[in-house]
Amino acid sequence: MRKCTAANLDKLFAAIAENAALYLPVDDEKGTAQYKKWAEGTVMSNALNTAKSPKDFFFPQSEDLMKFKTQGKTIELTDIRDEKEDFVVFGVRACDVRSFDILDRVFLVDPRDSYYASRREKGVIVSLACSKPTETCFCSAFGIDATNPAGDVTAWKTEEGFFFKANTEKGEKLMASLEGLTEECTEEAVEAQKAKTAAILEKLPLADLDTDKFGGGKTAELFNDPAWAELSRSCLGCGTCTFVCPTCQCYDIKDFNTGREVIRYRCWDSCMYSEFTRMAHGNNRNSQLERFRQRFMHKLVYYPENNEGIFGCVGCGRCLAKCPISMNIVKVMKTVGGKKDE
Amino acid sequence: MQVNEKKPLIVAFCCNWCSYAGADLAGNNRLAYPADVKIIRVPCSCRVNPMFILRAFQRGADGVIICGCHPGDCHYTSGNYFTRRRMAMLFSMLDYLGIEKERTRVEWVSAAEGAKFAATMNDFAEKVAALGENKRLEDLRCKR
Amino acid sequence: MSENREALIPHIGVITDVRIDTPDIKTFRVVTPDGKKAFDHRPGQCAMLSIPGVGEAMFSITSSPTNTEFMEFSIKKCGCVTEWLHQAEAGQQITIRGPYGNPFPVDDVFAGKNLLFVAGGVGLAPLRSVINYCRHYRDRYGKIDIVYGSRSKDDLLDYKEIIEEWTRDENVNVYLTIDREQEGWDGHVGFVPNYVKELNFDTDKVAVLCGPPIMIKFTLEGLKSLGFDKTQVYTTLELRMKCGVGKCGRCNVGAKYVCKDGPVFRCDELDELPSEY
Amino acid sequence: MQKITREVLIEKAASLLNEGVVSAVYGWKKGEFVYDVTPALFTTTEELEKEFVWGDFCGANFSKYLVASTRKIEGKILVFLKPCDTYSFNQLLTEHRFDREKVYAVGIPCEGMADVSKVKAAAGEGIIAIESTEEGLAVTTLYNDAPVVVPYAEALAERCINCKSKKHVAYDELIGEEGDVLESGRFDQVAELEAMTPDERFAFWQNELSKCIRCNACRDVCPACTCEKCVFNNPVSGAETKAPMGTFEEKMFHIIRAFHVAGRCTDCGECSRVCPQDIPLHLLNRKFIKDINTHYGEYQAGAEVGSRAPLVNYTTEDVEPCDVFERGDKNA
Repeated sequence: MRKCTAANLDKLFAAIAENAALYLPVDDEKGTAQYKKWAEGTVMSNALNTAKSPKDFFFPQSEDLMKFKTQGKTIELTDIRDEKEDFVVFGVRACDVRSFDILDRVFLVDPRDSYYASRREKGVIVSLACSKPTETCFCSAFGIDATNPAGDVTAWKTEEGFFFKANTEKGEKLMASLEGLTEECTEEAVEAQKAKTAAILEKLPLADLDTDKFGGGKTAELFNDPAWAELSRSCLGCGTCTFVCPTCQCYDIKDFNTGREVIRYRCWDSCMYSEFTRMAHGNNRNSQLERFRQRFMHKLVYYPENNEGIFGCVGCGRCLAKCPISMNIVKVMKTVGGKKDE
Repeated sequence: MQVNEKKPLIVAFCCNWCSYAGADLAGNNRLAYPADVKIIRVPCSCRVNPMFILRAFQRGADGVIICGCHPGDCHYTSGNYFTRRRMAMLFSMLDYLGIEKERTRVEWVSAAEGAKFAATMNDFAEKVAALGENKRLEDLRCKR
Repeated sequence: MSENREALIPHIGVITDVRIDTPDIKTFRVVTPDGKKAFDHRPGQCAMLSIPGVGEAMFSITSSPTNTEFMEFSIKKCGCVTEWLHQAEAGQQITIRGPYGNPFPVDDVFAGKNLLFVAGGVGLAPLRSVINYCRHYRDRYGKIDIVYGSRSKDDLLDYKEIIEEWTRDENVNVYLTIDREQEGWDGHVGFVPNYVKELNFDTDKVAVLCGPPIMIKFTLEGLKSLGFDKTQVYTTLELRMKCGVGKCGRCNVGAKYVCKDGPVFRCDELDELPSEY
Repeated sequence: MQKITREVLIEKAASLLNEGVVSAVYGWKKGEFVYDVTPALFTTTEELEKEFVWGDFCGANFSKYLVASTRKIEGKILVFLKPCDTYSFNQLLTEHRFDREKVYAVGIPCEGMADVSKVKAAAGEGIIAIESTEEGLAVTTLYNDAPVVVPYAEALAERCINCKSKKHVAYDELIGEEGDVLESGRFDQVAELEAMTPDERFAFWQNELSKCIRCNACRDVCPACTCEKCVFNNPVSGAETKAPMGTFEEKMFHIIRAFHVAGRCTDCGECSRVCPQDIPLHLLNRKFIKDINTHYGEYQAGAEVGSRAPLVNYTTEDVEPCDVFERGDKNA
């Protein structure tokens, strides 16, 4: 384990930024944390987490895929992906680190999504352990340890400064490049913080959230649960939950005609949108109930069914904070399938 | 060094009954106005949806002008009165968003006012040219 | 499957021939610009065709894999992409990517069996590839029965091929039907599900269905009444797709993605899925 | 702190349900925490007693839900309306979006709603309990031993600080006393922006609108946005864009959204409340309202049923578009 004193932090950031683009959470003028590129003078946010998830780094909200030029009857195709430079994302929380694993299981299975894959290769993740979880946190329900996140490098922030532990080859390389700014240290301070945070995690209001009702193979049991109707009744059908979610990965591919050429781009889409599954001969999810159910069944049943039981939710709590009508996965988990327990 | 002297591209929505005929008259009388004014004929100036105007800017217009019959002379009695309100509100909003107000204009041009049409276009093109390229409502994908 | 297949970037394809099948269905022959087949496929698989600026859509490959020269797509005019395609002429380039989805189990489950194909309307398109595959390797399969129906005789797809090739094959029986009486038609008149029941097939076969959902529903009931088990019946589904590779999240029925785990499903497998298709 | 209690509302709802006057009740349903209340439909007294809440976080406006639910539900629906909600209610009636006969509207007084982000800013993260006291909201968090009291004035949502009216403009029955239309400073911030230079204004909006993630929550929650099919959902409109591509699309979306509700927007403030990126969308709507008031005479959408919205109206003496710029904008 290596330590960087608070006084050396800016130098550390500068050193990282020398070799790669460094992104870290920064407070905006309203005090909301968002990932920003580091520049001299950038102050890292103290917020628990960013408003938008860091999935943008690997799966941006919109990206150009290719370009077509048509002339008469012929088409010329050019791959126009932007070759991203090496980059470091600093301060990713445990929940969001898990979300990358969840996305990997979608984008990196055959046939591999090379747009996603190349970003994944170029990015180094420095995670940051939580010390002040909030009431909307429920990552522990999905087996995530907020005090000891994964990532290429794990960081802990205490009053003394930052503590780092490399977990992967990429992480070791990064830490090696920072040797002059860090010093070898014991794990005492980190262990103390872990214990303190663990005690808070136990006290969280959502600490006892139960996932047993869900998981692969539960489709038949849960699909026709009467609770879906009431839960989805007030749903506006907006895409807030899906767009702030670190694991939502549905996308649309669309063409934009600039007048000279056609750009085919990919952008996030939401299963909550009424047009999501509309096709020429109809729509197989016509009501908001069906669309709402799809989102939660996907995270809690379909995804684990296809991915060794891993849930498609990381408990980051963004949807709890952002849903316009305060309907969210926690309320769904507490209600759906509940009748059987009684 | 060659200075890029890109001429401003102007989209003019002209109502079929007055302004388009006015443009025609300007042409018949050989009154010059910039070739970069692209006229789009609409049945009435009130056919112009705010989206049309924004789309024009997106696709590379540097200025958008709407021409209709003089108030009171609308072929459909009241179309241009609605245009007047809508465009007043829309242009005020664009101004509020910091988009140069000289890039948008509404002008009433009758079928007999060929000279006014040409003069209006010349004046508008000049004002827009002074502002330079439209940067604030541009869509980079549509730029070269 | 080739290694490191690029998921979203298509090949350029050229439409070399457009055949007018019915008033709203045309069959397009597609090759690469250098005149080859764009990729190999198995019977029942699909491909994404697109016209830049119009859109991309999934179509079943109607030509048999045994055709090594080109691919064919029978396309009914019903949306933006298909409407555009219907206006296309020979020589037009489009984009094509695939193959997607699971094929029919022609080499294991179907091998040595008697086969019954039931299709309605443009539903013949995905079946034509299997039928021709089985006809090509005739000795691998038992008797083949084909029941095909459409609204009218003008709406029968591949009519020429059916009459000139299929009906002349040994041990292949073709039963055609149309919904309503029509001048110049002396064949069977009536809906496909009823015809299947009337024909009273033996249950010693594997059945493959494709057509409008309502036809599939009633044909399945008909087959059940004849004594067929759901494990003997296969069908192919269609839902909205964007990526074709199980990532865009739109064509799933329960935990299954039609583009990846389908489009071919055995009917008892479908029963386990939620009724959302 | 709200003047009426939850019990009063439950009693009213229960008696109307039991008398058979209404078959369902729109109300706020208790969440996991104090502040995350969800709009819900209650059909039994038991449900009401168990889950109905009324307090400082019941901001959701039910008016728009009536459009769909009055078509689906048999019998009358009881809806509780805060003063600002009644304007949306009237506006929807003006546009014939639902059948008035199917609704039983109960006006309830409102002392203003709290904004949870302001509460969090004042009391810290990790809220486990909030109590409404005389002094303000007493907030208990995971990290405070004793509750922190946040005065109401500090916790109030922006739209409530600038409350335009405590008067109910529509109801079948009113609980509590009738309030008055208020003089508010709701256009002050619009005026501040108008007084800036175009460059400053551009920078302000560029910064705000670039945060947009196109979740469409502002549109979907808006009681004035009730088109059966929105142009931004219609693939053949050419405007169906799902992601902010560059900077144009987000401007386009927000200009069109605001323009489409211009003259019909009652300034209920739901758009800004729901925005996950905290974009001050109400400043776009208020600009239109302010302009309309200035040029076409004072107009409050929803103040009365049947009034003609200013943008579907005209006079022969209207101001010319070029003259609209003549006010305020001294720097340009």
